[in-house]
Amino acid sequence: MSGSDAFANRGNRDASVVNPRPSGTIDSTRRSGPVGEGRAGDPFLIGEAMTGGYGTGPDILHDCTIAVEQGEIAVIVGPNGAGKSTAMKAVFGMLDLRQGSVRLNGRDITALNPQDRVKAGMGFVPQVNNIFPSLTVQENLEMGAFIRDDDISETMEQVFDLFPAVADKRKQAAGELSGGQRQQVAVSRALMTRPSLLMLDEPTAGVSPIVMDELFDRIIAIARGGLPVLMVEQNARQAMNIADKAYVLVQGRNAHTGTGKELMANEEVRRTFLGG
Amino acid sequence: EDIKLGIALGFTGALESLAPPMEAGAKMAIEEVNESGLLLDGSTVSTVNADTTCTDAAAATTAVERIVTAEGVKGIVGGMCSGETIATLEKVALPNGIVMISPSATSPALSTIEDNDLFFRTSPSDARQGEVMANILMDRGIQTVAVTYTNNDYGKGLADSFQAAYEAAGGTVTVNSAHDDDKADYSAEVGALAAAGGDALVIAGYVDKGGSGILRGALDTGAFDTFVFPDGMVSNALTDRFASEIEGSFGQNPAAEGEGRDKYIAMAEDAGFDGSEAFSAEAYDAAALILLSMAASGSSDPATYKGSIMDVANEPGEKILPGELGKALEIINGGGDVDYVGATAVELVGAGESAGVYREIEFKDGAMEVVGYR
Amino acid sequence: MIRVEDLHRHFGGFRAVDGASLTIETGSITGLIGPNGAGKSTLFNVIAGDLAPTSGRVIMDGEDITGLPPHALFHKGLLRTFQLAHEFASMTVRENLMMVPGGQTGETIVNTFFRRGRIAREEAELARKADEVLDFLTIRHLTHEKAGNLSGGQKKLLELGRTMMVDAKVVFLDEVGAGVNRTLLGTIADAITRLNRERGYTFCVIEHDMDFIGKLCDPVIVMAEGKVLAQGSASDIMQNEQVIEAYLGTGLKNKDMVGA
Amino acid sequence: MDILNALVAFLNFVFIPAASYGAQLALGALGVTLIYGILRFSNFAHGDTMAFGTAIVIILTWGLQGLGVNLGPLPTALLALPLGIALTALLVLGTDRVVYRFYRVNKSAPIIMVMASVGVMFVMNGLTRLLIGVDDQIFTDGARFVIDVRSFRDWSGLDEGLALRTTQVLTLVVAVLVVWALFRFLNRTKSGKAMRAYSDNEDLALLSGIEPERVVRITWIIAAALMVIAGTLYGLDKSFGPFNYFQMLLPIFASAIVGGLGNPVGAIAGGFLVAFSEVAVTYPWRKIVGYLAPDWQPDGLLQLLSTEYKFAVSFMILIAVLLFRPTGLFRGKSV
Amino acid sequence: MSGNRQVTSAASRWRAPVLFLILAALFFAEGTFRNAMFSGSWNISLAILNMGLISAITALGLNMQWGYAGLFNVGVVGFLALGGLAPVLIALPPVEGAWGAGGMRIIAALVTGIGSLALASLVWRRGRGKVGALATAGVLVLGFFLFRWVFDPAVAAIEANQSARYGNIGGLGWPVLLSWPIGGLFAAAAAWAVGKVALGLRSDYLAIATLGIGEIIVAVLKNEEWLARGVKNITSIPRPVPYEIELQRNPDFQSFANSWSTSAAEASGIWVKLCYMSLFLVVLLAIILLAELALKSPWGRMMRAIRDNETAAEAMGKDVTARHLQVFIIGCGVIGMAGAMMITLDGLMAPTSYNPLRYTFLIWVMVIIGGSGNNWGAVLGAVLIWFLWIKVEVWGPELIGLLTAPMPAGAVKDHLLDSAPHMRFIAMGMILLLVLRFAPRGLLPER
Ligand SMILES: Nc1ncnc2c1ncn2[C@@H]1O[C@H](COP(=O)(O)OP(=O)(O)OP(=O)(O)O)[C@@H](O)[C@H]1O
Ligand SMILES: Nc1ncnc2c1ncn2[C@@H]1O[C@H](COP(=O)(O)OP(=O)(O)OP(=O)(O)O)[C@@H](O)[C@H]1O
Ligand SMILES: [Mg+2]
Ligand SMILES: [Mg+2]
Repeated sequence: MSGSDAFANRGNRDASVVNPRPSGTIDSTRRSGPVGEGRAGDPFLIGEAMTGGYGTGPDILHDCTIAVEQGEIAVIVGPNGAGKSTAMKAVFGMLDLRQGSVRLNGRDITALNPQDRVKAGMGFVPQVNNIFPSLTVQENLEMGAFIRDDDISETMEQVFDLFPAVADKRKQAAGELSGGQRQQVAVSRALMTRPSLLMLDEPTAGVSPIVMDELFDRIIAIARGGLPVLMVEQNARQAMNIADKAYVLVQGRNAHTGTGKELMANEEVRRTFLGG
Repeated sequence: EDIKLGIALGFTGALESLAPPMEAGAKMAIEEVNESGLLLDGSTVSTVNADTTCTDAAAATTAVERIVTAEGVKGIVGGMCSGETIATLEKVALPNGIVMISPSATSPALSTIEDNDLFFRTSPSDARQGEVMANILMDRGIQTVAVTYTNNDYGKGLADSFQAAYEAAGGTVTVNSAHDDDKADYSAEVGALAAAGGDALVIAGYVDKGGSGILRGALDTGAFDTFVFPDGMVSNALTDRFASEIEGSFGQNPAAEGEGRDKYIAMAEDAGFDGSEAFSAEAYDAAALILLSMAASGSSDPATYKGSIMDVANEPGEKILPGELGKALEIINGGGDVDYVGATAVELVGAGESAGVYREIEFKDGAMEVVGYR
Repeated sequence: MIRVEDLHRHFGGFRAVDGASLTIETGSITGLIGPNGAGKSTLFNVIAGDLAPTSGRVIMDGEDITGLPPHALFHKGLLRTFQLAHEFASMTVRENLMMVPGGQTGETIVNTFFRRGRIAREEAELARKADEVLDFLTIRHLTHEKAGNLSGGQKKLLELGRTMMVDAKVVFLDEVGAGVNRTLLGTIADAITRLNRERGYTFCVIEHDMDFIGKLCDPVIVMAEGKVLAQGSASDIMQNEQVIEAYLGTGLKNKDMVGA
Repeated sequence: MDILNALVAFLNFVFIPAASYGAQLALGALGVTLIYGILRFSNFAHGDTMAFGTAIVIILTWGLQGLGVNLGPLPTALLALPLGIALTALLVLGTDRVVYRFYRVNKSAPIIMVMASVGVMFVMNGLTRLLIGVDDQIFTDGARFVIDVRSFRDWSGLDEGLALRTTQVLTLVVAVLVVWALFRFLNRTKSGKAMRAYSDNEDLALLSGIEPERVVRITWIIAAALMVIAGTLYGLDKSFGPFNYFQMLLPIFASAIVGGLGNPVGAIAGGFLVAFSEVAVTYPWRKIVGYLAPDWQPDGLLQLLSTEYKFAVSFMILIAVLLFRPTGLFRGKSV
Repeated sequence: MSGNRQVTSAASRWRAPVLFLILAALFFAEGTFRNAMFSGSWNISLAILNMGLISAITALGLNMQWGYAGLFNVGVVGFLALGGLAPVLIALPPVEGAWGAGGMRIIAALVTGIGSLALASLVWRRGRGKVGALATAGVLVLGFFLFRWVFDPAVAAIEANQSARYGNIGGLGWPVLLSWPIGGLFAAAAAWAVGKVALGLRSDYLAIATLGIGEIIVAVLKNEEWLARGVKNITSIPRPVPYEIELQRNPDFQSFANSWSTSAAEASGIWVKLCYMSLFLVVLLAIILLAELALKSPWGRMMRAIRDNETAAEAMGKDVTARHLQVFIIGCGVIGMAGAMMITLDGLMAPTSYNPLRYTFLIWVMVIIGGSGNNWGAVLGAVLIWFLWIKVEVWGPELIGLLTAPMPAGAVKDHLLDSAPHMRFIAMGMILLLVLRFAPRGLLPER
C-alpha cells in the first residue's frame, strides 16, 4: 500500500465513487524469467532454502525448506505470524525470494510469476476469498479451467463426483453458499486446471467440525488419487494425523520436520505448537 | 508613443466560440490605424488580450486588472458578457479610470450603471431589441408566440423586455421559459414549448449553443413552423445549418443599414475571418472609436479622451465607414469633425450606448435576406 | 440478562435467522455454536444493532433494545468484537484504547476551544487507565506501536482491551479463536475468565473449536438453520445426537486410509 | 375524446425523444458501470473522453465526406466509427499506461484513481478543444427522417404530427445491438467470464491463470467503444459541443447509480428511467388532456415542474430509489 | 500494510515553511519584477492573493469534510453559491414595495413547504410498509401543490415590482460583514438537509447527492428571480472597505500616495486590496486556529478513528452518522462563508458564473495538491493553484509560442497558437496528475 495512505480511508466508503470491494494484492504486472534445470533426486516440489519478505520489508522467511512428494500430503504448522502463509506464497511466486529456489517436477521455476506457475501445473487455494462470489458454481469451475483449451466436461464430471454437494448447486451463485460449501467449491476450482500439485492455505479455518472432517476426507482422497497436496493447517492435530510429512515453522525457519506421526509423538512439539 | 489597447473577451468559457471573430475585428481596426501612421504623431497601437471567461467574475477582474495595472493599457475593448463586464468595470476600470467600450454586453442594467463616463457600448441595450421584435411580430400579424431564452442576463433580459412590449401591443406570450446552454438534451424544453403552443417560437438564445438544440428539436417534432430570431441567433451558422428548413422565419439583429456593414464583411473576408459573426463588427467599431477619440482629443489618456467619444461617434461631421479610419484621422488631424458610422452605424445615445438600428431579416428560398431596417 | 424472543432476519427469501429464542444469563460465559451458515453471526449482528431484525425482539435487563444502533447499545454496556479484528490501524495502541470511553468533554467540538484544562485532566486519567488495561493484557510494551502493525493475536487482545476501558456489561465475541494459535488462545481464554470473575462481565462466544468451548463456556447454545437446536452444558451438548449429526460429526470416515 | 391524436402527441413529444435520449444515457452509463465494476472507480473523465473520441470520429467523417464516400441514407459517421473507436482505444490505453496502471500496481486505494480521473478529465477537456476547437460541430448527413411530420400528417389526416429521425432509430438500433453483444460477450465467452471473474476477485482470477492486465485492457477497449459509440450517436442526434459531454456526466452517473453501480442491466434501466422522468415530469400535459377530455381543457399548462428544474427530477428519483433500494434498482455488486 | 509505518523524515519539519516561503516569493516576484513571467504590479499580486485567500477558506472547508472525515463532497459550487446569497439578502438596501407585494406570502409558502416536508418525514417514520410509503407520498404531493398555490402568486407579484431594475425581494440593509457568517449559516442549513438524507442512505451516496444538489442550488439561484434577480444579476453590492474613487479624491490619500511615489490610482487599488486582505486573513487564521484546536483534541482523535474504521468506531459508541453530519455541516458552513466573502469581493452576484469545473473540481485539485487532512496544506494548495490558474493565462501562450517557434508557419501552428487559452485545463490536469504520482499525499502531507 505504499504511497497511497493519504487516501487509505477517505472516501472509500462512498459507493457512488468507488467500488468498496477490496482489490487484489498480487502484482499482476511482473513478468516471468527463464525456467531452469531441476536437480537430480529432487522431490516432486521443493522450495529450498527460501529467504525473503514482502517488498522492501524485513525478511520473513529464513532459509526455509518445504517439499512434497508425488501422492503425498505435506502439512505446515506453526504459531501465528510464523510465516506459513508466506512460505506458501513464496512457493507460488507471490513474493520475491532473496535466496533459495523453487523446483517443480524437475524444473527450476524460481523466476516464474504466479500466472505461469499455474500453467506449469500448480493449483492454489488461498485461505480466504477463494471463490468468485457472483459467478455460478459452474462458472467458477470454468474459470478454474481458464488456461485449458481442451474439453473440460470430463474433468468437471470428476470433480462433481468428488464433491456431490457442489454438483447440486452448480447453477447457483457461489456467493450464496454456506462457508463449508464455499470451501469445497474453492478446492474444486483448483482441481479444474488438472494441476500436478495442490496447495491449500488453511482450508478448514472457521468451518464447523463436521465440514472439517468432510474436507479432510476429500483431501485424503485427492492425495490417494496421486495428486500431491501441500497445506497449511491450524487444526494441527487432525492435520498431523493425515500428514505424510509435516513441517513446523517458527519465525520463518524450519523448527521441526518429520512425518505427522513422528511429530505427534514429539512431546515438545505437541506442547508448544499443537496446543495439547 | 506606443499605445496599448486591451481586448478583454471570453476566450474560454460559455461563449468562447464568439470571441475569435470579435478579436479579429478589433485587431483589424487597430491594424488600419497603425498602417495609416496618423494617430497622435505616428504613435503605434498594440494589443493585449485578457481572457474574461465570460462567466467567472473573479478571473475576469484579475485578468483585466493585469492588463490595466501591469501592461498599462489605455483603453479596453470589452468585456464580453454583461455580468463580467459589470464586475470589471466596477472593480478595475472605474478605480483606474480606464475607458471600456464593450461590443457585446447588452444588458439593460449597463444603461444606468455608475460609470464616471468611462463605459460605452457599440451594441444597443436589449430593452430596445425587445421593442423592435415586438413591433416586427405585430406588423406581421402574429398574435401569440412562445418564448424560450438562454438562461443568462442576456436571454432573460431580452425575453422580459420583449414580453412586456409584445403584451403591451396586444400580443399573447403563451409561455416564457428558459433553456440552459450546453445541456445534453432539449426534448423536455421542446415538448413544453409545443404544449404551450403559439403561432411562432421566439428563440432568444445562441446559435452555437442551446438555441440550435431547441430549434432542431422544434423543427424535427414539427412543434413550430415559424421562428423568430433575435441577434444571438442571427448568424451564418444559422443559414448553414437550417436555411432550407426555416423558410418564412424571420428575425432581427443590430446592424446598420447600408454600405458600412457590407464593406466590413468584405474587409473581414480579405482578412480571413467571418465578419458577419455576431458582434465582430461591433468590436471593430469599439476599437475604432477609442482610437479616433484619442486622436480627436490629442491624448491617449483615458481621462481626456473619454470626453471625445460621443463627439466622434455622433453628428456633426464627415461620415466614416469601415476602412476609412486613415481618412478619419486625416480629417481630425486637420482639425475637422467626423461622425463615425463604422460597420454598425454607430450612434451613441443615452449614457453612451448604441441607439440600435436593427435590420430585419427573413429566410426566403433557403437564404437569409434583409427585408428592412428599424 | 439478554433475552432474544422469536427473532427473524431474512435476506430476500432466505431466512438466515428463523425464529431464534434464547437467553444469556447475567454473569455467564455462554457459548454459541452451530454449522456454517446457521445464522450465528447474523444473530450477533442483529443483537448488536448492525442489522435490523425482520421481526422479533431483543430484551436487555427488561428493556427492549431491538433495532437500536450500535453506538447506543455501547452506551448501555453491550459491546462486541469482530470476527476479523477491527483495529484503528493508523492510531497507536494507546489511542485505540483512549478513544473508547463515551461522553468525553473533548469530544464536543465547542469544548475543544474553551475547556482545554478540563480536557487535559481527563486525557491524563484516560492514559493511566489505558496503561492499566495494557498491563492486564500483557502488551504494555506495545503502547506506542501503530495498531496496524500488531500481529493477528495481539489485535484480538486489543479488541478485548477496548471492552475494558468502560464498564461493559455484556460482551459478544465472534470467533475469537479462528486462525489463532492455540497457545495464544489459552491467553485469551484466561483473560476472558478473569474479566468474567473479577469484573462480572457477561460473555457470549461464537467458536468452532470445541476444546475452547468445552473449557470456557457454560451453558452452550447450538444453532442450526436459524433456530436454536439445543442448549445445555458443554458435556451434554457433545453427547446430543442431533448436535453430533448436524455439527460435530463422527470424525474422519477415511481414517483407515491415513498413513496407508 | 381523441385518443389517436393524444397518442401521437405523446409519442412525438415524450416517448420517442425520451427513448433515444435514454439509449444515449444508457450507453454512457454502461461504460461508467463497466469501469466501476472492473477497475473499481468512478471515471470522472468519462464525459470528456467521450467528447475526445467523438471529435476523432468527426474529423474522420469530414475526411470521408471530403473523399465523397457515404452510406446513402445512413450517416457517414458510421463508417468512421470503427477507426474512431480504435484510435480512442489507443488513447485510453495510453492513459491507462501512464496514469492508472501505476496506482493499480501499487494497490492504491481506489479513491486515488478517482482523483487521477479528475486530472485526466481536465487534460482531456483541454485536448478536445485543442483538437477540434470550441464550436459546435455538425457532421450529420444522409436522410434526416424516417417519418417526418408533414408526411405523417398527410398520411394519417391527424392534427398532430409524428417525426422519427434516422438518428433516433439508429441510436435505438445500435444501442440494442451493442447491449446484446456486450451481454453475450460477458455471459457466454471465456474472455467475458474472465472479466466478471476478475471483477469478483482479482487475486483468484490471477491464480486461475487469467491475465489481469489483459482483462484491464479489454475493459478499457470496450469502455472506449461504448464511449465513442454513445458520443457519436449523441453528436449525430443532437450536435457536437465539447462542453456538452461534460454536462452529460451528471445524468450518466445518475443513470448508473439508479440502476445499481456495476450492474450492466441496471445501467440500461437507469438510463431510460432518467430520460423518461426528465421529459415526462416537465412535460405540460395540457394538450394531451385536451385531446382526451375536450370539455375539460384546463387553463394552466399542467406542468409539474418547469423545465429549468428537469435534472432535479433525476436526483429526486435517485434519492427515492436509494432510500428504498440502497444498492440501486438492480443489485450492484453481489456479495 | 507497510504503508502504516510512516517515516517522518527530518526534512518534513522544514517542508511547510520552505514551501510557504516559495509561495511568498512568487507573489513578491509578481509584484515587483516585470518580465515575460510576471507582471510587476502589486495590484495584480494582491488581487490574486485575495481570491487565493478565499479559495483557501473554501479549501479548508472541503478539507474538513474530506481530510478529517473522508466525505466526498462534489457540490462545493452549490454551497459557495448559497453563501453568496447572503450579501445580497443582508447587505443590499430593501427594495421598495417588494415586501408589500408578496414578502409575507413567500414566507408563508416556505413555512408550508418545510412543514409538509417535516410532516412527510414524520409520517414516513411512523408508518410501516406500503401504507406508510403511500401516505408519505400523498403528503408530499399535497404539500407540493399547496406550496405552489401559496408561492406562485407571491413570486409573480414580487417579480412584477419594478422588474427592469429590481424584481427581487431586496436585502435588509445590514452591514455586509454580517453577511459572512450568515452565508455560512445558509450553506450549513442546506448541508443539514442534504446530509440528513444522503448520509442516512445505507451505502454512502454522498458524492452523487452533492453533485446533484450543487447543480440544483445553482439552478434555483438562476431561476428564482424574486430571490436575487436570477440570471439578471445583482450588482453594486456594498463593500466593507473604502471605494478607490473616494480615496483618489481624498487629498490626504493623494499625498500619502505621493510619499510612496505612486499614483493615487495605483495606491488606492493597493490600499483597498490590502484592506480586503486583512479581513480575509483574520477569518482564515481564525478558522485555522479553531480547526487545529479541534483536530488535536479527543474530537480529532474520534474523527481519525471513524475515518480509520467506521464499523469499529460505531461499535465503540461513536455515532458515526451524527459525526459525519456534523463535519459535513461545519465544512459546508465554512464554504458558504467563503462564498459570501467572494461575492463581497466581487461586488456582483452572477449565478451563471457558478461552474462546477471552476468551483468544485478546481477546489478539489487545491485540496489534493496541498495535502488532504492538513489545514496548512489546504491553504498552500489553494493559494498556489489559484496563482497558477491565473498565471497560466499568461504563461500558456508564452509556452506554446516557445514550443511552436521552430515550427513552420501554417495552419497547424496557427491552430495551436489560437488554442493557447485552453492550456489552463491541461496545465491544471497535468499538475494534479504529477502531484498524485510523485507526492501522493500532497505537498504538505498530513502528519
Ligand atoms: N503483505 C504483507 N506485507 C508485509 N508483511 C506481511 C504481509 N503479510 C504478512 N506479513 C508479515 O509476515 C509475517 C508472517 O505472516 P504469515 O501470514 O506468513 O503468517 P502465518 O504463519 O500464515 O500466520 P497465521 O497462522 O496467522 O496465518 C507476519 O509478521 C506478518 O506481519
Ligand atoms: N448480507 C447477506 N445477504 C444475503 N445472505 C446473507 C447475508 N449475510 C448472511 N447471509 C446468509 O445467511 C446465512 C447465515 O450466515 P451467518 O454468517 O450468520 O452464518 P454463521 O452461523 O455465522 O456461519 P459461520 O460459522 O460460517 O460464520 C448464510 O447462509 C449466509 O449466506
Ligand atoms: Mg496464514
Ligand atoms: Mg459467522
